[in-house]
Amino acid sequence: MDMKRDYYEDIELFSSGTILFWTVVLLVALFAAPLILSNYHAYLFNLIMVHVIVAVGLNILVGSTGQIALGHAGFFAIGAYATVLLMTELSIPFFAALIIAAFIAAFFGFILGLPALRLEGPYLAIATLAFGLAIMHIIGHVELFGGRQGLMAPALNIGIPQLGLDWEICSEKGKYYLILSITILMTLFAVNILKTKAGRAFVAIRDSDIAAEVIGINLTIYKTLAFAVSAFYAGVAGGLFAFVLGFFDPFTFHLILSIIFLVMVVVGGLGSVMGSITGAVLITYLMYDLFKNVDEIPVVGDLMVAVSEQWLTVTGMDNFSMIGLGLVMIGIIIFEPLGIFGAWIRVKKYWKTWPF
Amino acid sequence: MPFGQLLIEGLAMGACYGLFGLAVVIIYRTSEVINFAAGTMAVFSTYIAFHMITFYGHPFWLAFLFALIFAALLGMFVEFFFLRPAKNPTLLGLIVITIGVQLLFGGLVCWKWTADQQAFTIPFSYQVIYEPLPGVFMSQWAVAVFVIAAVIVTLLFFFFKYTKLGTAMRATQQNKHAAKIVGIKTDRIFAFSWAFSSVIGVTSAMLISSRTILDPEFMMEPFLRAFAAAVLGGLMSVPGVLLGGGIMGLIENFFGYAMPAWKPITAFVVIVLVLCVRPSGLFAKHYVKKV
Amino acid sequence: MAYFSIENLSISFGGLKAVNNISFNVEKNEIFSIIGPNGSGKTTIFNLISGIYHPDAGAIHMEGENLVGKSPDRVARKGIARTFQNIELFANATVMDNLMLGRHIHMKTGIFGGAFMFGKRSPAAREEVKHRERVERIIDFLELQSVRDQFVGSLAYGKRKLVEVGRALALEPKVMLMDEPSAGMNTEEKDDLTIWIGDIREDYGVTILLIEHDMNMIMGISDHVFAMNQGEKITLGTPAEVQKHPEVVKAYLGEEVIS
Amino acid sequence: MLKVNNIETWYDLIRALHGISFTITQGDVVALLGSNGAGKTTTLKTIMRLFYDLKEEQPEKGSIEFLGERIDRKATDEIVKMGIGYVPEGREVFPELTVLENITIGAYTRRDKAGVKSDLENVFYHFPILKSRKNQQAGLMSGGEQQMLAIGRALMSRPKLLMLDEPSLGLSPILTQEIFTIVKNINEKDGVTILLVEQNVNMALKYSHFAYLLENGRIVRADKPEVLREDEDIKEFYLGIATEQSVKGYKRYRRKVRFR
Amino acid sequence: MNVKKVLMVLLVPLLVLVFSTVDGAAQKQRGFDDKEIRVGQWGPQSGPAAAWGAVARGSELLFDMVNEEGGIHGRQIKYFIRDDQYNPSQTMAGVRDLVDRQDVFAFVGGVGTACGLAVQNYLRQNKIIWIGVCTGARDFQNNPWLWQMWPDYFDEGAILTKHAVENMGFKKIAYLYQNDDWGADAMDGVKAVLKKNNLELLDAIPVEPTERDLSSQVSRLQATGAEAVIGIMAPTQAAIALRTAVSLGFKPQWLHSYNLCDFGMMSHITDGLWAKEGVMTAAFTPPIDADTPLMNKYREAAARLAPDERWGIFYLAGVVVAEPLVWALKEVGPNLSREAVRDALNSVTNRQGVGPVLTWTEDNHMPPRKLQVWQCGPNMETIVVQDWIENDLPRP
Repeated sequence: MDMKRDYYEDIELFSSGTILFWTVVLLVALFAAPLILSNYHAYLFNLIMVHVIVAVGLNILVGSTGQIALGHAGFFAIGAYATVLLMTELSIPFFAALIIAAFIAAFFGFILGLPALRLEGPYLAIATLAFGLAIMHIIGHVELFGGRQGLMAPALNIGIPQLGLDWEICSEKGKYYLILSITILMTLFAVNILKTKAGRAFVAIRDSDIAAEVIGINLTIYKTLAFAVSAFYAGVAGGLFAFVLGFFDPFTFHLILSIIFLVMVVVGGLGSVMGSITGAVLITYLMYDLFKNVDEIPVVGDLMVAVSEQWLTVTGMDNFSMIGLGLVMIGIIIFEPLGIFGAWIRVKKYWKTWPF
Repeated sequence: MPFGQLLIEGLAMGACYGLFGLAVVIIYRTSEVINFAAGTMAVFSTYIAFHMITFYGHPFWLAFLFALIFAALLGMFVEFFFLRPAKNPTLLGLIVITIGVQLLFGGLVCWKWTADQQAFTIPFSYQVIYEPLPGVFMSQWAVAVFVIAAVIVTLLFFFFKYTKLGTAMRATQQNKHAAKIVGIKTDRIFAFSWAFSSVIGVTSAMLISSRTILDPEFMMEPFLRAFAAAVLGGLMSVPGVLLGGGIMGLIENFFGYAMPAWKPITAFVVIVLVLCVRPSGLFAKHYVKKV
Repeated sequence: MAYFSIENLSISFGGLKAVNNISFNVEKNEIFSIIGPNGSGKTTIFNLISGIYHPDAGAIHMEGENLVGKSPDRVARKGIARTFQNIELFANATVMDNLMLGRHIHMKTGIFGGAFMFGKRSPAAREEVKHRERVERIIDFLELQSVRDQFVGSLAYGKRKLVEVGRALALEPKVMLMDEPSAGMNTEEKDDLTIWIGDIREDYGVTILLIEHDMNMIMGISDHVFAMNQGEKITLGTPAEVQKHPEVVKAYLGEEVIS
Repeated sequence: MLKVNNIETWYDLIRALHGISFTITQGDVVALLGSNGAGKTTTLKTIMRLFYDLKEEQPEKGSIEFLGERIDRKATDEIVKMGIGYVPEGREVFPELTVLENITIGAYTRRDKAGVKSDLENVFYHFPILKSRKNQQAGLMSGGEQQMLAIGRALMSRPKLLMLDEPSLGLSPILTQEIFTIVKNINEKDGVTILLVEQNVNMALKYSHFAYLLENGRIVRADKPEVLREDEDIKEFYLGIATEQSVKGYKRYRRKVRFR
Repeated sequence: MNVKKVLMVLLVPLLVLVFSTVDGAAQKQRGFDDKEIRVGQWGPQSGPAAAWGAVARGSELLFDMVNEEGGIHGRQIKYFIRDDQYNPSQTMAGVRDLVDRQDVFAFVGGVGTACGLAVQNYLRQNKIIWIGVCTGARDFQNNPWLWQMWPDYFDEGAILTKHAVENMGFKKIAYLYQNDDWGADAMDGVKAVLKKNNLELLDAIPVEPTERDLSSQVSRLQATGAEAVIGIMAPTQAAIALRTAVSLGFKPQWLHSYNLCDFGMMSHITDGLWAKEGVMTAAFTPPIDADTPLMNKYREAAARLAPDERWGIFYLAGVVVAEPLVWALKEVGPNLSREAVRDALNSVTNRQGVGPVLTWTEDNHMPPRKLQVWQCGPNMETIVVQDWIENDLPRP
């Protein structure tokens, strides 16, 4: 522990030199990554970062405030649709559209937060789930939103076309930098929020809502605020997602996506920003990359085919990815109930106390 | 509007949801976990029965019995290998485990039987139709659903009320700590309630499947509705859940008739509205924490 | 009019009159104890004052303002802090954060301000540091330095009680409601607490309402004692008077009292 | 009868019991005293093996013998079967079962129907009020009645050793008195050995034959009640027989420290 | 401390500046070498829509057969399937993986409108040959690198209605459709034909692709008193709708989309009702049980190479979409290039494999507009009730 000379040093972003050093290393690595990455990886990273934003936001709601949410794909969808429609229909510049869209999502989050004032546990789960389903359904039925057909995202122009400032990002790697910067910014925001008044109030509500009330925390404001903040994050992520994928339809924002978001947060570790980041990275990577195409791995693939022929069916072999993902999820929670972040804390403790 | 028709169909489907809701509630009450794997576990067991009938040519009832036994074992398996080893888990952690179990079994079923649609037939056919009132048709299947639901609820009532094991289950639900103290093997009670839930689940799944279709995903939507029905019923009493299921089925059918485009979400929206008024469902008291 | 007063307060739960027509006045800067057996409605009075329950009838006045009908957080903003019988701390936060939460109503950082806490000169950071100083003084006062950065969940019982007192104190309350602060403390800790309660009154100028079972403590520090049983008033007076009141002895102290 | 030998119990990384040893002789009422957090309840829970929710087996060290058999690795239900009844702190009854169901479930581990029936009569003899309310939901009863119900339930397993965790918690002095009288009765009439955990040191000392004093997870005193009653420290710290003088003096000392 | 901070603050924009100018140096991609030609397809092999996954595996059959015969001009076809779980973002990942890392030459098939739309621009930018996206949606026009085979949904709705009204003389027509672009496009066709015949559509009732209880929809159909119901939906919903209708005593003439023309399977999953009720479907391929040399050859190959697979319409569709690629590759000869294959495909004229008759030109990559109407006979045999007929109504 280094000496602290000032109260501010406790709440500083990088409270020690080591953290600062590694953060810089990580940032440099992230910014340098596209030099060696293929376009495929750039896409995967973009997707991961979008999920990181959602997970960080969702963690404020689920981890810090202790509310369960099964409808986050709804906010994600609102962000995506609003951003694209604002850009195409009202020709609002990208950044403005993104922010407005996020605020629209936050507004819906606020609305959803109202019933959440009285509900908890499975009741809240059903309410949020219904919200997610309803959003998906409404979008699918309104022509303006492209109906079931889906929407095509316009070109990603991050300048202000009205002023003649065109800056179009076409390449995957260009998007990578844009999304990376926004992800870093959103993560820092989350860290700061959790360190200041609002963040503490969220945690207080989770631990004891009655005690929170008697020290002057307005439950109505802070519970809905948690929903709104978390929806804001999902909205931003949705807006970016629209451009990562370039096209989306209501079905993209299915309940399964909401569940996956929740899984990311829990697997990563409730209540910790670092945790949600690792959770999002891990789950996205597992879903999109690792367990895919086992049959193309040299030895293992043949083995799998043999096993499939013997006892199962070869046609269903791709389901191995689902099985693998399921097993990883179960394994992490069984062995580390606090998620990956819990494991990290354990390692850190072990490291610090080693060899004692 | 063919009122009688919609009523019967709604109630029959609602009874299926209600039964499946029971499977959700039994586990929720003992371990406070929403079992997201309930649907897939029921699918797995149904496929076992299907496999026995189709590939080995066993008669339905034998396959049915075997599927029930398999379901019970599967429930215990999940409890023993996936939930019990999790020490000091958080509630959400447990939910994530069940989601993992769902992916696991969903994958296995798909792997073994592929995603192709199949037909699963029970001896009570939807093709045999009665006409209790002129213009109102009621299939043998619907009759069977009502009878089976009634039988299961009666059996459950007597089981919980008058048997030692049933009382022990209720006791464990109410206070795990005290249950251990009086010498109840709570671990066994948990395993048993998983088995129990799984058995009821597969019964309901077979009823649903015989009316709709058999594929690895066929319980996904019914599970959501059953969960919603259980919440509407207050997650507590057995009759409450069945009533919740009935209401669910009726809302779906009548709203679905009036505005088909919005059918899939009407029931959920209604439930949220109900919850806004009664935060703990229709048939449960709302407890306020004491300080 | 008294500084803080309760007038004809009543509430019943399902037919049971938990608090029945209770009135008393508390003067500024006094320590006012409420005693009575379990279930006599003491905690209910606190819950009524802090707005968790709303009374069926009666009024609660502080500095001439009626508090009835206000939500708990509004009541807190009026300057009423409390501690709980079964500690209600934020177990997954550090002692520091718990105390900082006590500063909640005084902090001005909004969600956006918080999000943009970059650098030492940002308004949010300055606000944090400002309130941190205040909290450090309370930590000093209650001698919590050693546990400052520990999670409350891992603290010993007595320490947790203290943290709760500290949190209430961080609110800069005018009136502090303390619900059995000494329960579960050993004698040494009780003695410390007794002294601190006195200091809180003197140094911070707080009016204290106290629910206690420990007669030693009550007799030692209270200015007035209010005795009640089954929601009804028995007597009100100085500690010595109350202690001798025959009904108090019968209902509360029993035969086992050791003087 | 019960021999606890140097047990250590850990809550994750915090050691709650630092090697506790004591023995209980058949037919005695033994009191385990101490303030909150001293480790009394932890001791009882460790004996009942109620900690297998935790990561490691508890007690981590030491042994517990009951009637000459080691029970520190047995399951709770086996321990109940061997004859240890436990009435937990805070009267953990089953709120939605009826009183009768609550009592009979106490005999869950038993198979002899006749014995259960006679024991039920015995419980109703000790607690007549339970008989008159046997079809009422347990959750609707008052604290004292629930305490009686919890004791009655524990008696139904026909325990040789009954462990009571703070039976007086939250009860009025009169009810406390009543409960203790019944406990004494159970001890004398049914010949049940009793291990009593109490904060109400006065009361406990009055009814027990032997007492242990716990502090911070260690046993600091063990003696007969008569002796403990006269102990100066006990007098001051637990019986509340403290002089005004000492507090004031202490206060001055603290003040000095603070002004430094 | 402060120096560090300033450095860090400066570092970030610097890095952005440096790296944002670097665009991933696109390496030369050909998609083939002397030994192999790489072909890819995506499809839901797992997840909720896995039943559609047979298409991708069907293509594999054809490529395996080609490889067995020694490949094409000495080159083997290396075939990749990417499981996307019917989720566009996964499709995108899989397609990028194939294009960027595996260097794929062409794509065949690809199930799902949304999945296809998500990757369309990407494939087009990379000039990847793409044949027969498995959807009849209209958003795939004017792509010089995509050749379509799937009949337009509009044509399908029109031809089914035309058969019901003009050949069978039904006046009361109702429409039950999957609530998406597919159902909506076909509805236009249904309405166009009805309008031509001065008829009104009694009712159009949507079905969600995930729904499993259709009693309210069927009750409503029943209440309209429809004689014939045009159905555009997935097999699951079609089976459930038929089962529900029977249990309610409602027996109209059902006319379904071509994706249900696998009578064996449909009869199986409806307990034989499909045959019993004589359900009609559109069709754009010969029946899967047809006794033609080519069909027999594929069927035998399937039994030998993929014994697990059920010989069904989705599986056959996989073969159908892969055939033109094999033709074109063979035609081009050893001097392979994307442009050569493109030109070969652009000159396909009146050619039929096991699928529909195809004609593509440089300006017209549209699918054929001809369809058949079949009826399921009592023994699940295919009865052709309407031979190839072209929809002559203009698309809206």
